[in-house]
Amino acid sequence: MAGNKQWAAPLRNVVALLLVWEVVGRLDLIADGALPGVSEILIGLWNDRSDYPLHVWETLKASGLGFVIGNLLGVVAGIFFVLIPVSLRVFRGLNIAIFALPPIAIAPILSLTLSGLTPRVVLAALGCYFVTMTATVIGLSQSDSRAADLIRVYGGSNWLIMRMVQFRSALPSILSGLRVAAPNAVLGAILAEFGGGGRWGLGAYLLGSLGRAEPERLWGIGVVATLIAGLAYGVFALMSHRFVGASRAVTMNMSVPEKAGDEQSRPLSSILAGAMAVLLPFLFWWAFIRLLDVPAMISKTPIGVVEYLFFSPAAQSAQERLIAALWETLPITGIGLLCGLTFAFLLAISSRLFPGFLRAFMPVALVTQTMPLVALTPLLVLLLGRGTSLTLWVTISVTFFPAFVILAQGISMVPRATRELAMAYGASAGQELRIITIPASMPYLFAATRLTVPRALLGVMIAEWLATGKGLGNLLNQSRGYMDYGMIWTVAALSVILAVVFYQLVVVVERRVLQRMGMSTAE
Amino acid sequence: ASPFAMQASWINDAEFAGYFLGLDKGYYADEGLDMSYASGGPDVIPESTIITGRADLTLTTPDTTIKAISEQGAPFKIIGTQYQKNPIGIVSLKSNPINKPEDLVGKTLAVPPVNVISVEAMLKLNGIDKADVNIVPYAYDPTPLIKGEIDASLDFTTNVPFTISQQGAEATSFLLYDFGFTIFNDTVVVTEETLKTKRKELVGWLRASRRGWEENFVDPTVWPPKWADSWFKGTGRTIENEIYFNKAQQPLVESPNGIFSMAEDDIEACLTALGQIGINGSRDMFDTTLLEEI
Amino acid sequence: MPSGGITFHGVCKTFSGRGKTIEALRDMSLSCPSGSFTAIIGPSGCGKSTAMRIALGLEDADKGAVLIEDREPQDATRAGLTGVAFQDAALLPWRSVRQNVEVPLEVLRKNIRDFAPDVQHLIELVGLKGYENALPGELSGGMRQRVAIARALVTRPRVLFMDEPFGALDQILRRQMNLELQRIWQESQATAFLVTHGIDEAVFLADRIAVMSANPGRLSVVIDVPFERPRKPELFSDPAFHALCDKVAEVLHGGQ
Amino acid sequence: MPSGGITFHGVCKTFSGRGKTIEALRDMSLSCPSGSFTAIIGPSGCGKSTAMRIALGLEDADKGAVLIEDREPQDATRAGLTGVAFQDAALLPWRSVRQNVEVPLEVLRKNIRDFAPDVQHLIELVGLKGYENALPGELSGGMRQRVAIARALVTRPRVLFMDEPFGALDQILRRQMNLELQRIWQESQATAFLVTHGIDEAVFLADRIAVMSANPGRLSVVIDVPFERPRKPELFSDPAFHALCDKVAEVLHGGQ
Ligand SMILES: Nc1ncnc2c1ncn2[C@@H]1O[C@H](COP(=O)(O)OP(=O)(O)OP(=O)(O)O)[C@@H](O)[C@H]1O
Ligand SMILES: Nc1ncnc2c1ncn2[C@@H]1O[C@H](COP(=O)(O)OP(=O)(O)OP(=O)(O)O)[C@@H](O)[C@H]1O
Ligand SMILES: Cc1ncc(C[n+]2csc(CCO)c2C)c(N)n1
Ligand SMILES: [Mg+2]
Ligand SMILES: [Mg+2]
Repeated sequence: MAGNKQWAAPLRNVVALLLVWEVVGRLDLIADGALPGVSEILIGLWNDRSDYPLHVWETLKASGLGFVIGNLLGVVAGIFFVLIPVSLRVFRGLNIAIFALPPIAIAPILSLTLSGLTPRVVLAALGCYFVTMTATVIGLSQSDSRAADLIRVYGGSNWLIMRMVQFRSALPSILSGLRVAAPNAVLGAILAEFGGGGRWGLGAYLLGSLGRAEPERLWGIGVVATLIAGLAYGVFALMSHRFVGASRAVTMNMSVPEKAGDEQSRPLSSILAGAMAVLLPFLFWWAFIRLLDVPAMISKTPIGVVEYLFFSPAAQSAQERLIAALWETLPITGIGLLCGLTFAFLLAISSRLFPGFLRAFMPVALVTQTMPLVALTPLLVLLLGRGTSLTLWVTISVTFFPAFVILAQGISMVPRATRELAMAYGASAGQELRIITIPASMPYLFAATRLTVPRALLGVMIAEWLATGKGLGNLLNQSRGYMDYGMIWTVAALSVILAVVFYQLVVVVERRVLQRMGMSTAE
Repeated sequence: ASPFAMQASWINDAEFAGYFLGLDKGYYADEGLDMSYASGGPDVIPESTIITGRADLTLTTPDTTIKAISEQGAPFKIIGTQYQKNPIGIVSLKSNPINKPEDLVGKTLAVPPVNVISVEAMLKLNGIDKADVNIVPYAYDPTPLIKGEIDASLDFTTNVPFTISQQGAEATSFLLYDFGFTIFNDTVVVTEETLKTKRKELVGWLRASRRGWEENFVDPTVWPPKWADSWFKGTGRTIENEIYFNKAQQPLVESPNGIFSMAEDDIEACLTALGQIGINGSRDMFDTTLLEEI
Repeated sequence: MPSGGITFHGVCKTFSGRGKTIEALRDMSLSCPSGSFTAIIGPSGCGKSTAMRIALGLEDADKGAVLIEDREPQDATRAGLTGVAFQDAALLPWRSVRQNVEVPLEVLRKNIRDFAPDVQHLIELVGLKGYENALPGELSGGMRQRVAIARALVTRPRVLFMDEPFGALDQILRRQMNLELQRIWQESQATAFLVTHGIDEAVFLADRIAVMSANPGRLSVVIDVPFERPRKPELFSDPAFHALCDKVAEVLHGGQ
Repeated sequence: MPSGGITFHGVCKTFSGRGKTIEALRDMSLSCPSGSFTAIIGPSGCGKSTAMRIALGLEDADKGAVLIEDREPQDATRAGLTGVAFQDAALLPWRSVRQNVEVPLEVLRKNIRDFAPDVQHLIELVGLKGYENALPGELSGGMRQRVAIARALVTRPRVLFMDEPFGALDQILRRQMNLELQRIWQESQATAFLVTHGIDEAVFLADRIAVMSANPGRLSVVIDVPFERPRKPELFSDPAFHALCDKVAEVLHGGQ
């Protein structure tokens, strides 16, 4: 009975939502009919039913394979980073680069250097790796030190602690990483299909369908993609729901983590790790080009970029265009970042305050994560115009989801015993959140922030490319058409460097705050 | 038969009818070619595929190709052109028509970012200040045009008007070509290396493709329906759309000297137009000798 | 019948855990008059903490009800009538000792600055002077428990719930704390509800000792403690005191 | 001088926490011969848990060293010589009672099936029969502590460390557990190191009582307990027993 009740409210909300959508769509109330009604989408799906099987199968293959590979790498890397903390710092640059690289910059290179399914699998896997890695690291590092002590006093190695304690207690967190990875994998595969010139896959279907000006078709594709992602999401959500209860500590662990004070005591190794963090992405970049034997005209090595930007005949004009574009992009990135975080934070909080509402909202959230923005652009442009509000919308939709899921996970892990303290004094839900749950999930809040920050720039660039025609995104897209690979690599490198800088800022704040709060950092 | 790879510039639509026909009818096999055909897409930059050796021959927009040759010393040669006249034009609704460049003043025009320079060149050629036109990005979907969010867009005039008519509106359009931006499109490009080593195959390809195109244009409504379950299967487009496309492109492809031919004054016009946007090509980037061997 | 204090009316609670179904409380009825001091004693797992948690509105009874000062638990706690020390100290690890003591004040939206002397006084009372800014992780087990005691007292509650608050303290400190608790309780005329395993502690502090037994958890007997107030440390060596302790032990033993 | 058991050699430990700098242990030297039973008693915050954590290799001493069976702590623990019950039960929340008891066996790579009867026996010994499959979250405070006791004993350790293992138990259960602990210790001839606040418990169980005092934490005196083994429950009412208890209390009081 309790189970029924638990599902009744969200179900009612979903039905209400669909109804509103149907009415609004049927009456062409939104953007002069650019948003079709639910039934129109379904009818469209039915009419196109013969087209879908092959496309869906291709997308399933690519995204499924990418999902498995990306997440496996993410989890293994996360475990490695926690076992050997210095490696996390060494790999930081590379990790962020993987997360922050604009797909519009790498997709052409991937489809040029790899063939068949591989570019799709790679893009899908890239969408999974960082999120899952971050979720794994935060989960592992937040495990209970009392349990670790227990294993240690029986001579257990760090590896055994990892196996017996950390991994298990990180499971809900890892599963939340997988939940975010599911739509990312599908979207990654679709984006590669969209651009890569193959005939099959939902992305290819989308590209052919875009020219028809039929929103039903685009939404049909979006809905099918969302169903694929939603299925995976649902499975992992159920699993994590089952795990979370028994993963939560019974009583709050009060031990203060040992100070990560080796920074001060070993400045040399710290500087070395920092240097490696900066060097590694360049090293990989260079190795990538060397190994795949990309022709020099297309591939620019780091040195090539420096040359392009400072010593080539085009240097002057390149610099000017770059600075102008940067100047347009950066301010809005800051605002978008704040908006994305705020939105994620509010959602995460409402997951505690209004769980029913949230369960109904989840499918909508998933649509925003799986529906390629290029398909949504006409609607967004009609609704929001081509200015700041559209850019913010796109940035929020690109950033909020991982942050929200990870944060909601952290919130759900707060031991009941701790929350009860506030409840025993009749605290309102809001007070309880403010005094107990939010501070207690602070490490997750920072992990969420770290997931958001590198993506904000990407969101702004996508909006610029699709709708506003300004800034770095536009510059990147224009350069693609002119085979101006010097500029493509420059913009890609610059956006990665910016992402790393933003990320590093968060890390610095995180360390200070968490140390003051006596909490262990996951960075 | 010798293997021969062709990279197209877009997804399978009527734009490539001649090649589909040639493949289906075995015209390439007749020339001793074991032809493989790869469709394109937004992330496929055709010139890149011939540099990396993934394809022997590709179809390109000449502005990109010539810019790459002149500025980066890319080893490309243009050995023919599918479109004598670039089908790209300014499309608008009859209800809010834009029939000539001057009409663009004060309007919002959606342009794929890669084509912005072309539009700017056309505006300049017609004495219009580019600051007077509000240029925004265009991403494949004509909905904003149909809904009036933008006044016009730059697109294939052979294609979009059909979509617009399907949505119950009527389109009007003009080619950039007709207002001074006189360039080819879908130029046939190979590397100098290929030109040297595979000359025979290239001539064979041109001959087979010309046969395909000529047969296609005998009646442009005949072939697209035949490909509903092969070349056009699952593209998301309609056969009526392809028929419209095929009909509309006929005058742009056909040439008195034979399909793919590049007349000297057309090459000259193409180079001049590109010169307007700072792309400085030269006659030696074109090689018309293969056409003579067909 | 409005009576104030704490009243349990036929409270039943069954848990269906993974292990099995456990009847934690069967038909528990108990009334602790306003201003009285009740000690709850009983074997481990007999439902003492469960009873207290139900009284605080943290757990719902399957049947029956608890009233605190004639109100629903939630109302009473929200009104700031109650003070609690849990069995587990349940400190917030990111807050200093002082900030931990201030938590109830924050929840009840009191002006923390007004209470600063109170907070300091309580911290000193539990022997943590000098540790005001320490984090819980930097304290010993007993010190943490003492923070929880100070926190329970800080709101000057009308009704005070304490679940084995002195379990981790050494005997001397425990005695000291017993005396302080008696003093504070008398001054404030609060209703006290103390779960404890120390029979001597129960006899020393309480007006009435509620003895519980396990399987199912239930109230078996309530023993009155007649000694005069204020009770002095000397009472611990009084033969009458020992006699009563023995009696409680016997009931406890029999009840098992 | 190889001697077995546990030896503290001039162990010093200072914490610099947020509150202030705390000298938790000053020059602590103590040797617990192999097979002996040592009880550690002292005021809250005097460094008992710290001493134990250093002996287990969980904390590094600033100066001095601890040897367990003539080995470094890490070696001794790795060899499976030690058993531990922490002040805080530290159960793994996702493991059932039985699986929690099995943790040390798993860490030491023992064949769990071989130990199944032992595990069951220990669970019953601590009175948790029927709760084998319950999760820690479904247990009462005292029940959780009992799981930790069973877990400490499951490896039949040569050296047994226990930090207030009976703090949350009622007196009857506590006495029972005291007797069981004595029996197990005697049978196994293990070296036992018991931190406790119960003077009577210390006197009843230990060969020697190490009394510590606080600020700075240090060993103040070691008192021998002469009573014969095995000690019977009757000892609790023996006047000599009470006299010794009083003596310990006095030292403890004086030491403060
Ligand atoms: N959340 C729960 N789920 C299942 N069973 C529970 C839960 N909480 C308590 N119990 C069971 O209820 C019974 C009473 O528990 P309670 O914590 O009230 O005992 P207690 O009297 O406080 O014991 P102790 O002195 O050991 O703290 C126990 O048998 C326990 O196993
Ligand atoms: N991690 C830490 N950081 C700072 N100070 C600490 C830390 N751990 C312990 N201390 C301090 O060391 C002293 C001794 O602590 P310890 O836990 O050993 O006491 P204890 O004798 O076990 O007390 P109790 O009986 O209350 O458990 C205390 O004053 C405590 O504040
Ligand atoms: C129907 C149709 N639409 C888009 C393209 C893609 N494309 C190829 S060239 C070009 C213009 C750039 O110069 C564009 C948009 C195509 N080939 N055919
Ligand atoms: Mg309890
Ligand atoms: Mg201690």
